[in-house]
Amino acid sequence: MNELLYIVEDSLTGLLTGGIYALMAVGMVLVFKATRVVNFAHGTIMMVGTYFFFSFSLLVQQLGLSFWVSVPLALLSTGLLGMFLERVLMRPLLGQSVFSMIMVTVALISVLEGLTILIWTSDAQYPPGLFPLQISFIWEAAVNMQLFWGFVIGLSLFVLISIVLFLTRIGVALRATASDQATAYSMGINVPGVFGMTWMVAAMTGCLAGILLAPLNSLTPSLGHLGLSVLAVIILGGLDSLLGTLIAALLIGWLEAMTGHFLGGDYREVMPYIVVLLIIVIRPYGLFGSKEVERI
Amino acid sequence: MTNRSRRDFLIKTTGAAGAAALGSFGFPAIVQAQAKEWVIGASLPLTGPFATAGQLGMPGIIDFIAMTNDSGGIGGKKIRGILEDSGYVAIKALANFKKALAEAPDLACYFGDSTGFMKLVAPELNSRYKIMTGSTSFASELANPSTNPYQYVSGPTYQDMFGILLQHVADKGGKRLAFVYSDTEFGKDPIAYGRQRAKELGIELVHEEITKASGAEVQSHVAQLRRADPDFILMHGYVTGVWPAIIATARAFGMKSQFLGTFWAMEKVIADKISAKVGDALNGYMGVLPYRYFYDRKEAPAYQELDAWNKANNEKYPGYLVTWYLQVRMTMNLWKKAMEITIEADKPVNGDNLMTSLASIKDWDSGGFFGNPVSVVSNKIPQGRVYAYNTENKLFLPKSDWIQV
Amino acid sequence: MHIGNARSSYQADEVMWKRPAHKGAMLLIILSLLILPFWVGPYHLMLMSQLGIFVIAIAGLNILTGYTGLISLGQGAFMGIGAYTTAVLATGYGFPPWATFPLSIIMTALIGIGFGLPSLRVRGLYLTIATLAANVIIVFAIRKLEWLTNGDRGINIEPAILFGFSIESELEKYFVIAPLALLFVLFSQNLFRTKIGRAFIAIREQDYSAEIMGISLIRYKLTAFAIGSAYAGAAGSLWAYFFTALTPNQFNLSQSILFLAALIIGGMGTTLGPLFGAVFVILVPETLRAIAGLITPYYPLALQATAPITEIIYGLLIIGFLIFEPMGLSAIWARIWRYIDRWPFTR
Amino acid sequence: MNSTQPKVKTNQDREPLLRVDSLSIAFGGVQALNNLELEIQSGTISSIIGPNGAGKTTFFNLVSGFYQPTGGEIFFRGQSITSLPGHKRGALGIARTFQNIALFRGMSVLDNIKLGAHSHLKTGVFGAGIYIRLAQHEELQLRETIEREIIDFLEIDHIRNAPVSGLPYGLQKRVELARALAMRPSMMLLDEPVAGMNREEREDTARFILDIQEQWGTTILLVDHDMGMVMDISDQVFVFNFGELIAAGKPEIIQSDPAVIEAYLGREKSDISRHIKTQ
Amino acid sequence: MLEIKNLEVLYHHVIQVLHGLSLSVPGGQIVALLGANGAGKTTTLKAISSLLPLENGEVSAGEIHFDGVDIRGIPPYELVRAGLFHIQEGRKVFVDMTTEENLQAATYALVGRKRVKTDFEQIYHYFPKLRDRRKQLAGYLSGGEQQMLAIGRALVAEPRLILLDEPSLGLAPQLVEEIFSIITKINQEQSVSMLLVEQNAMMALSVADYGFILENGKVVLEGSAQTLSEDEDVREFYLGIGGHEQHKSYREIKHYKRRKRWLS
Repeated sequence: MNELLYIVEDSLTGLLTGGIYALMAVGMVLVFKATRVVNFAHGTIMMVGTYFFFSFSLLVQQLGLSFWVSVPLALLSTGLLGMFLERVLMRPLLGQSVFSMIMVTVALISVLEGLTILIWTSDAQYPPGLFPLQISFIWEAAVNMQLFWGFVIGLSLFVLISIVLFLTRIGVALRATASDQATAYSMGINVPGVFGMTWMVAAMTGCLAGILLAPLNSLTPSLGHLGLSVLAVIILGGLDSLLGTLIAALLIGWLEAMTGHFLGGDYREVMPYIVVLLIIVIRPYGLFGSKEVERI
Repeated sequence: MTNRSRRDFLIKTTGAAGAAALGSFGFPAIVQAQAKEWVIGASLPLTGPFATAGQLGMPGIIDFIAMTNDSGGIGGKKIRGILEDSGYVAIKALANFKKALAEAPDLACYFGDSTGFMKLVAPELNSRYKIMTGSTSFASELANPSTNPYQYVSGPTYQDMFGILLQHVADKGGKRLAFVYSDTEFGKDPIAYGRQRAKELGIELVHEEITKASGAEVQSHVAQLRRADPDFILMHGYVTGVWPAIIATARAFGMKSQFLGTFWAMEKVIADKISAKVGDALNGYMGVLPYRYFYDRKEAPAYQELDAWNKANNEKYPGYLVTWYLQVRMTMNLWKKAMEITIEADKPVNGDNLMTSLASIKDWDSGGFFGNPVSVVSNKIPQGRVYAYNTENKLFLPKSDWIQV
Repeated sequence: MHIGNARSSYQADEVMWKRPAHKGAMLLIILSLLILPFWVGPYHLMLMSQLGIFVIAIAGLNILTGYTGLISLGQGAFMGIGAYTTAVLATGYGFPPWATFPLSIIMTALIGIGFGLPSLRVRGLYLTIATLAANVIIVFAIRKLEWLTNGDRGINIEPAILFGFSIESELEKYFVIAPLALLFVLFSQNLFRTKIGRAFIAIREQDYSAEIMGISLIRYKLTAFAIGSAYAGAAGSLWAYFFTALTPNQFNLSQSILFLAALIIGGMGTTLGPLFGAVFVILVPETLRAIAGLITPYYPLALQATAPITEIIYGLLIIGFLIFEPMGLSAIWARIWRYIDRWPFTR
Repeated sequence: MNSTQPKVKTNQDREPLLRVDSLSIAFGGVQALNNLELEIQSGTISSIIGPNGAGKTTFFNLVSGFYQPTGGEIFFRGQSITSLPGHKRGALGIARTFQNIALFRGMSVLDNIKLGAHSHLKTGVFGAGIYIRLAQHEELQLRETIEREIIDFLEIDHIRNAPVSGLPYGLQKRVELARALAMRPSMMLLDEPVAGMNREEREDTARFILDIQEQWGTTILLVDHDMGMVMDISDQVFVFNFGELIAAGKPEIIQSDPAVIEAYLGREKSDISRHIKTQ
Repeated sequence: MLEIKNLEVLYHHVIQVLHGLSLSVPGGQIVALLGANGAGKTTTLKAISSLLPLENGEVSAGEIHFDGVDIRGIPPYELVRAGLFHIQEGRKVFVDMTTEENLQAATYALVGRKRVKTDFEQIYHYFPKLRDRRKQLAGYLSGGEQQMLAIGRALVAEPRLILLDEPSLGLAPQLVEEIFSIITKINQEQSVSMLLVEQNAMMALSVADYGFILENGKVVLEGSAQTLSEDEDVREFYLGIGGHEQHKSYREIKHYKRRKRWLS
């Protein structure tokens, strides 16, 4: 009886965590959709954004302002960082092989992590949580309210991004770019501008995910490595499908929780990678991705 | 030593190391070997997951060199240090070690940064280098003169700490126990012993939770612990991260268990920092420390001396030295003691003689680091005291007398 | 001078080093590899041995990634398999080095083929992610198979005994590693004088076109994985004897990224790329440490800044090379040679 | 080259070299080829013509094994190769060139040609790595054969060591032809061999194609838009339109076929719509 | 309106595709660009519309003037906004977007010129079929409808010059008829100039005012559509009409071998 309750409780926690994973993954998916580049450094940008938040929270505290002020500040600065990285690192490689771009993002992990250590040291930091650490009970299952609100925010943002993407003119520009760069160009769409904007939005969503995650994990430069396990989410979701990503994120969150439940906490971290490997062998285009016909 | 002279000292020690590193590309090793000083090498985890401990511990060795040289060195010779960052990567520490050796083949002592490094270097230390080596590690297998004749531990081993804590649990009538440890060599070191000891004491080990050393997903670990519902939770293998978050989250989950910890995770600075965020969740957190805390220096002349020296030489001195600093300092003090015994006996300074001298230390007055006079037994000093954190006055307060293992 | 072409047989045209200057340079390098160890101290000998191990591992990665175009982020873990195979066989079963070395190679090659299977279905990005996953999984497995590998606590290995000699000093280790490294590089170089190597390059350049030439993609991709991993296995076996103690985290993802970084910096798909790359990734931190030593007096935090700065420099170098010199140091090297060849006629 | 093909043209009533039986393929619901039936006799030169998008390259891709048909069978020398992987078809003797030149750009001309001979070499990995005896001997032998029979024949000796990527378009096409020739194929599929060439280059290529057929009896199937050349050198012409074969026969007949003129020119509003499958 | 002088184009820094190509498009006219596959027609269009860098190509020499302004190096989207629209080969509709979204994408061409419009009545007027399908995914449109959509997008952009690449590609003859009649209509009603690349030379010359013939990246022949369609060579090579009297048959070419031995 208890065991069943525990499974329910863990499942709930897993699904809620999945909501935050979705928020982390959505940035990677957006960037991939627009530019065909999987940004390995997305998690690292998220980590840097969270440090921004941490620093701003100290600053506004000194100025006597509410720490909520630091949230938009952090989002904005991380967004600018994303745009800057796109402009400086990705733009020169436009038209060259995707491999180069991906390797640049891998290298970016080293650069950003090194800079973070230089600036903030690798000491664990504890930025303020947006929501107090508090446990509520849904039926009898304990739920961490930080996680719950993280899930709510993650999900709402996901919906918001979907609305923008599918119901607005900006969404049309982005989808056009995603579908065919050259043609988007010849529609008068500022393709590099779209890239920059995508990177900016991706960095901002990442930053938000980091802000939500930090009170749960504490903030260290290795927080960015979570971004690598989110690869599992986007591969499982099929790389360019938003709905797929959402479902995959929840699934991975839940699977992790179940792995933790049945095999022990230390198996959790390897689970996403096993999923990745299986997906790639069995269904490379993910659950919802489309298979491309190759032209010769 | 004034600020000025401290600066000069730094130029002499580390600056020389850099110059030598560049120079050694050009000269055969023999030429560099003619040193007229004692050279000690050290790898410190200045980056990586335990960077804070490394960065705050490093002054322990720098101050040691400066203070010793100020008072005339050892046996009339001054000390030079070759300090390097290891990033808590055992192989980097090994490279640092060999580099120090290349620079000074007659290295008098080496300070290692981790359990991993100590195990990595042990075989070659035994067969080839034979250099007295201390470290940040209290790993149990290092305190064994027959297998690790050149390594020593500057306090009780992690096993000893576990022994003390488990005895405490048994005394308090604890029935249900859980271990939480990091998935590092550091974290896993005393676990097998702990299991066995708990069994002997009739305590049921209801759960073991393995986490990352930093950035662990605390929430899910705590959920598991909550279900196991232990009276006591013993955490090991952490320095600055994870353990405070686990306690805070567990309290938020309404858990009443008593949390216990070991040396590296008992720093006041960390406990204060967390308490400022989460209130009094850490109140009552308990653990074993071989030394006094620095604020307890009334009966510790060595601490008073450190206080005075730091006031004079370190403009950023906050009036408190962290436990990690004390650990590094104690490790060096033990080496210095061994050096003095060896030189007094007029024996050549080498690993074998130093280790023999170390083993001969009996009822030594450590100047207050340890509560009572201590002896080296099996290359370690098996003494410690149980402290508990008090959020009200922000101090770890003693909960037991000095315990001899 | 490379103006005329006065060779009189096809054999002469198919030799590896066509110009006397190249032959001379080769001879000079080999000679210095023989003399240098007696001149430098043990620390630099250690670096040179480590360089040899890196060169083998990166040469393997070069075959897989540089020539065949299968981008792998798993070379570090494959090296781990080699190292652990050697360690387990040597300490657990008392196998001598001449047995552990080939067995480690075979073992790693087999596991490499296993993890190469996804390459048959996917390529590019997906394969990179698959190898990344393989790396994490392999290291995790090494940690979890405690009964075999002693988990996180690591294994200690007795020094190798070859022909009655115990290989313990840095000099002895160097003289085992250096010739092996040279042999492995030569082997890979020879591959690219024959159909095997050509098939690899063909797959990289245009796999469908290669298939039409009668090249079995399945067979050659797996062969590339097997050879690439075999090299990692050899490097790992040497690594085990070289460091004499193993822990799983020596082989984590950052090691693989380091190898790939070295290959990109050195020049993918070039003969000398692995060598240049290995030299570079070993020299950068050394130089930085030396500089840190020099500036510590003026800026005491320099020591703790070296590691992150090394990271940053690696990262920037990879980015810089990818943007400005995608063929790496080899391209610069070739340019220098071209300049020397034509010297009187250029500028 | 030591082709197994006899140098005289085979009898018309013998089993054709290539035969496709109701071959169909669809991409995402669009029918790219529909119930195609055709036969090619050994030792002939045949051409496929038709507007862009008619399915000519798709047909080549099916024969060389890149696409799996959604229906129908392909027979080569009377044996079904429908489910055979591409590399085995290459080894069987089907060579091809590509519309958008698919040379290995990073390699020299010589290495590109050597690759064509891949399936005829026996060196194993170890032999290759050690590079002694067999491997070395084989490589030298190959080099000699290629020099004598291909490089010389196609008159590309001056560029043999040049990297392919720097060559002009026309020469690249010729190198691709050389590479296909090194496979010692019994059938060559040439996808637009003279596209983008001027009259002189076209004449050269036409001459090479004729010579290849004459010297080695290689069966040639080509796709091109140059009506002049197609009509001049082909023994047989197939006309594709919208994935269907709308005409087949000798060049003279094809040239005057109104359906063909219609499909190609689409000018006069005659009742050609019966040939066209609207989707 | 458009003036190209001595244009040279390199791909991957080495492969030269255009060798000093020059042509011009006068305002309000349709100019046809004819030539074999691989002659460089599409490359010319991409060079004009600045799409080359996407394929690692570059204009290495020459000038391109649009309305007297040198437009080399101006990013493609700005050219579009300045009134130069490129309809690429193969239609290139955004397949997973609806018809209307496709048209909406083209409104980005109006940025900075006028208020972005939201209704596409004018387009539906030219292509009534599209009105019925405006909520459908473009991927499910027939080939002809896709081509109409591609031209429709150009109309949304209100360009002064359209580069039109192979509008007849893969279309049935009646559809080709229809498309070309609309093209002529647009040309006249909207007074848009067009540079038309077309393989169907006869069709192209029937709607064009002037024509250029490309071979090997160079213009080898030019003239009014009338002159060109009466030219014997053009009739033979590009229109497939007329015999080969002037030229020797490919079969008759002399087989001579220049035996050259590398080593001997």
